Amino acid sequence: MYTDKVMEHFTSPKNVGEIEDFDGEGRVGNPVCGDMMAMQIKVEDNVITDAKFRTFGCGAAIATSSIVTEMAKGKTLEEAEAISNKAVAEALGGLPTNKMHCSNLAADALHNAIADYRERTGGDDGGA
Amino acid sequence: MYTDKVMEHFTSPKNVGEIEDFDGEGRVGNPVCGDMMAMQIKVEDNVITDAKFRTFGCGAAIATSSIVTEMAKGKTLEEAEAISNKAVAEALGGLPTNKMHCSNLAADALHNAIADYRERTGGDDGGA
Amino acid sequence: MKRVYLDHSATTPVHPRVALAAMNFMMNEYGNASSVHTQGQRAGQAVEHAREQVAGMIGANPREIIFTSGATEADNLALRGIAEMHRERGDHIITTAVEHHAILHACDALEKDGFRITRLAVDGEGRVDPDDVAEAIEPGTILISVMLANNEVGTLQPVEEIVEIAREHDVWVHTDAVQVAGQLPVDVDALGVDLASFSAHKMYGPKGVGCLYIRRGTRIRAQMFGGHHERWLRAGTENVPGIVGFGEACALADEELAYRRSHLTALRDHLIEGLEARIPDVMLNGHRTERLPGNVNVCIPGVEGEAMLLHLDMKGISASSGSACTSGSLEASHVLLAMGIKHEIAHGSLRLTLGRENTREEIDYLLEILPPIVENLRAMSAWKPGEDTTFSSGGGN
Amino acid sequence: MKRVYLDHSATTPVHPRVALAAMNFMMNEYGNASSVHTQGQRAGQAVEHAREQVAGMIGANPREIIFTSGATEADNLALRGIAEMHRERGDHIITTAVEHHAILHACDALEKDGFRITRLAVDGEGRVDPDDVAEAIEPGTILISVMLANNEVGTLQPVEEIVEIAREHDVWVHTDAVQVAGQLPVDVDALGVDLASFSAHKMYGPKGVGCLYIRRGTRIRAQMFGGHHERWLRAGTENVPGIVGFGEACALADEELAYRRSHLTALRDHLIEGLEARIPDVMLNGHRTERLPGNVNVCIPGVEGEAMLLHLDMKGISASSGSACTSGSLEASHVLLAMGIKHEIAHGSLRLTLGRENTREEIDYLLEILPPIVENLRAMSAWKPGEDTTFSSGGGN
Ligand SMILES: Cc1ncc(COP(=O)(O)O)c(C=O)c1O
Ligand SMILES: Cc1ncc(COP(=O)(O)O)c(C=O)c1O
Repeated sequence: MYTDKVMEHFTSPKNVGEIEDFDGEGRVGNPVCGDMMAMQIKVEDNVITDAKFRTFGCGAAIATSSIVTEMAKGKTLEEAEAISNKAVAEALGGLPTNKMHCSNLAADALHNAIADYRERTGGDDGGA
Repeated sequence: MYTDKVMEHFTSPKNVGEIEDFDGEGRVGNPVCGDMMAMQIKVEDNVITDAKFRTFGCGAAIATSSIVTEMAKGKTLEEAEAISNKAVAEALGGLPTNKMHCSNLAADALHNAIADYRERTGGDDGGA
Repeated sequence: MKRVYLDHSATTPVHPRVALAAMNFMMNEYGNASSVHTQGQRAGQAVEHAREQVAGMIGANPREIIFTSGATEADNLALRGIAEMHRERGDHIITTAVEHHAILHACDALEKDGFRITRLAVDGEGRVDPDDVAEAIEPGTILISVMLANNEVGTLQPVEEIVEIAREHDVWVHTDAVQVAGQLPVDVDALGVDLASFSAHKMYGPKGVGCLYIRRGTRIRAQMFGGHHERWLRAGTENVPGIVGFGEACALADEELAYRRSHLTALRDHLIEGLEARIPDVMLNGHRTERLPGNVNVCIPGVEGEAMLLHLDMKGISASSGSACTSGSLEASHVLLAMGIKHEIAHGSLRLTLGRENTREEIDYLLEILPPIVENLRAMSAWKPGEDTTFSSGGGN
Repeated sequence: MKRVYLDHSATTPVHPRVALAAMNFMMNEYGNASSVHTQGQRAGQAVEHAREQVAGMIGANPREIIFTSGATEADNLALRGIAEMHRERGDHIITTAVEHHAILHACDALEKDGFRITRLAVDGEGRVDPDDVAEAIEPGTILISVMLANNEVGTLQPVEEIVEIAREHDVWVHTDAVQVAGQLPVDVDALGVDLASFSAHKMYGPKGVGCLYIRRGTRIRAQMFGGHHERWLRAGTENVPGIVGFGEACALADEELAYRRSHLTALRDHLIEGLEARIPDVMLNGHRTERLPGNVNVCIPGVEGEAMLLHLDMKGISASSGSACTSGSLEASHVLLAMGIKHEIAHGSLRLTLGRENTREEIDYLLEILPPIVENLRAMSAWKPGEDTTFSSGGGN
């Protein structure tokens, strides 16, 4: 069903948890789908220095959450905003078709966190 | 499919053939059903002294032909007329349901042969 | 790693006696049951012997058994067979919201073809109220289809009472008895149903074979046409190895039923107790006692089902969340939702269904393995039971 | 007594490799192909592997294969699936008078439901004329179903030519390819058909499994509803052992096809020659060369078929008269009648269908056994070929 890469991120997810003094947070998903994600980022000089997630969801939801935090770290906000859900799926070696829509929300969560950060800072670069 | 008794009469049918100077003949069946019988009897003093048959047909048709000639021999015409198709099937230990209708015509053939005899003799007892 | 199989409601291992019988009819007695020759006749006799075994298990006459390719076909044949045969008499069918998809989707299709379907609600334990059935009956009602036991939560339905009501109104009753056969006695006369579906692969028989019981005198329209097989009600060369295997599986069920029932009940109760003792907030789904001996179904709030299954699988445990048929889908179980369970809780269901070969050690292994998995996933979850689940896009806090 | 099996068109022995594969998936890999856990996933992968094997045999894409319980189901699914899906487009279906009953009786049922059916006549060798197909097409025609080879007389039909005509009128074409698969190459693209039916048990696979090939883009309505199996086109827990066995049987057919073809053709021609040499007035039914490698069908005037079969059976030979499906009936073969053969001659048909394991010695044994049986039955017959067959009751001569 899942690729080895998905199973790797599912069984040993990276960056699980919360950032105490996060600069932005994104929350996506809904209970009907059964996938809900919360992602927090730390931003310094327009660069994402840390990212953590908590996810309620299936194997795909957890794996995409994990890999997107890895992909985001060290990227500028603009670079991070360019990460698509499709790119996340590709980085995992693909996802089952029926998981592409609902469980592949991690990039959305990241984008929401960045938007939240921009809102808080009024578009500035400084930390929260 | 068939009882042992049917198979016995099918594999070693009794009274196959024709009677050279028969007193009555009955022919029943039709090519659509695939069962056609010709039965000939010899009558002496109102008693069937010989009966022979030729049959084109399935196992049931051959077996019923065979047993009915056996049943008829030695019987008075009235007794032989009382032999029903049902009695023939019973004497064979039963026939498959789908064979009861079409292939179980031997008693009819016998009755026709008796009718033929009566017609020839104008109802008299004498030989042909 | 020796695996622990706790998914018997999805399918069962084929019993060796059954498999050997099937094998014999594949390689040695391979005749077509309709053929005139000895090889065909032997196959035909084996089919009739199996028909007696199946009928024997449910107190039916062998002539009332129509072999099918499984219960999905039997369910569809029952519903559409009655509907199409008796359309002038009525166009209304009553069923419940918790039926197997073979029933529910067959009903959806009938609805498209102009029939009217009433899908009755169930209570919090998944049971339909016979009074609701009585109320739903109208002059145009021709059929009521209520399963004998639910495949997800194991709840037994009051089918006998429903039959009594239906009889007063001259309405046919079908029951999907798939999950009950082989676990509890099924007697079609005691139940009084007119039609009942069974599947071999849920009771240690082969996949791809099942049957529809049709009470003598009940007329239905065939759904597959061709040869004269199965009294003209189901064409197609008889699946002799499958049918023979199904017969053996029924004979086996008869022999073992008392043992299975007590063995499964003991394991089930031990498992439920263990889960309730070790997993905080676990909720048992379905009726606590009026349930299948082999069924345990729980919701574990704060955990998503598939994630649990994957972790269990890595520890060698086969289980399911919802039914096997819906596992390809992302929707929460229609059964749990119908029982009034919220989506986010329903997504965290775990179904453990026990079989004749399971042991207490296997259950204890599950009870040891599961709690840390739950703890781990709960710690990772974006919400905790009781918390708000509004995850509208954007908007940090 | 070692039996001589000459009834391969009715069904075939399951090849040991196939039976072992099926056995493995009954006893060891028994998971439900829809389950999330490893045991389920392994079963699911096996199903997909089998789908590739089946698709490979006929040059299809695996996504174009829908597994069914056999060809009867596949035939019904094709006809009713197209008819119900495209009813607004038309209500007219064209088929031939010599199709298998799975097609003919499905057409009868569709006729009852308001569709119009044209059943084309055939020539004396059982072939349909493509020009007749062209003439039968009308604006309301949605489907043409013509079998690739006849199961009784083995005659091959000009399906490619029919497809060309159908394409001009945008009409779908279905072919029942059951008897051809495993004997001659089948390439769905070369044929150009939109739908094609196959059955495992006619090609050394298990009974109870088959498939419908559905060309990508061709939409049909499912006939069995339930789970999401087979791309929503055929619900029901996958018959994994059966499907895996079918896949193996297809792989085996691919490996052996050239050998089978020449082996069967040689045996067939030897048998036809032998019959013609030893049995006076014997008539070959069907086309002499445009026929299945494994099919011999003759009429022996003055002899009834079942009587011949019973005698052959007692000598250890399994054969048939008409098809296995009609052997329970008393009617002469609809195929032979459609070919213009008289009832009393058609009742005397003998079908000898050869398989991969048959030997020249077995054919010679048949050729030694049959003539005295024929002689004996002819001597007993109430009529001789050429004689009047009016057997009106009564009236001696
Ligand atoms: C209650 C119930 N009905 C019907 C079915 C369908 O049976 P089958 O797998 O034989 O098609 C199942 C299992 O899948 C079931 O659990
Ligand atoms: C030409 C043809 N079509 C369809 C069928 C039906 O196939 P099945 O036995 O798989 O239902 C058969 C054999 O019975 C056949 O010979």
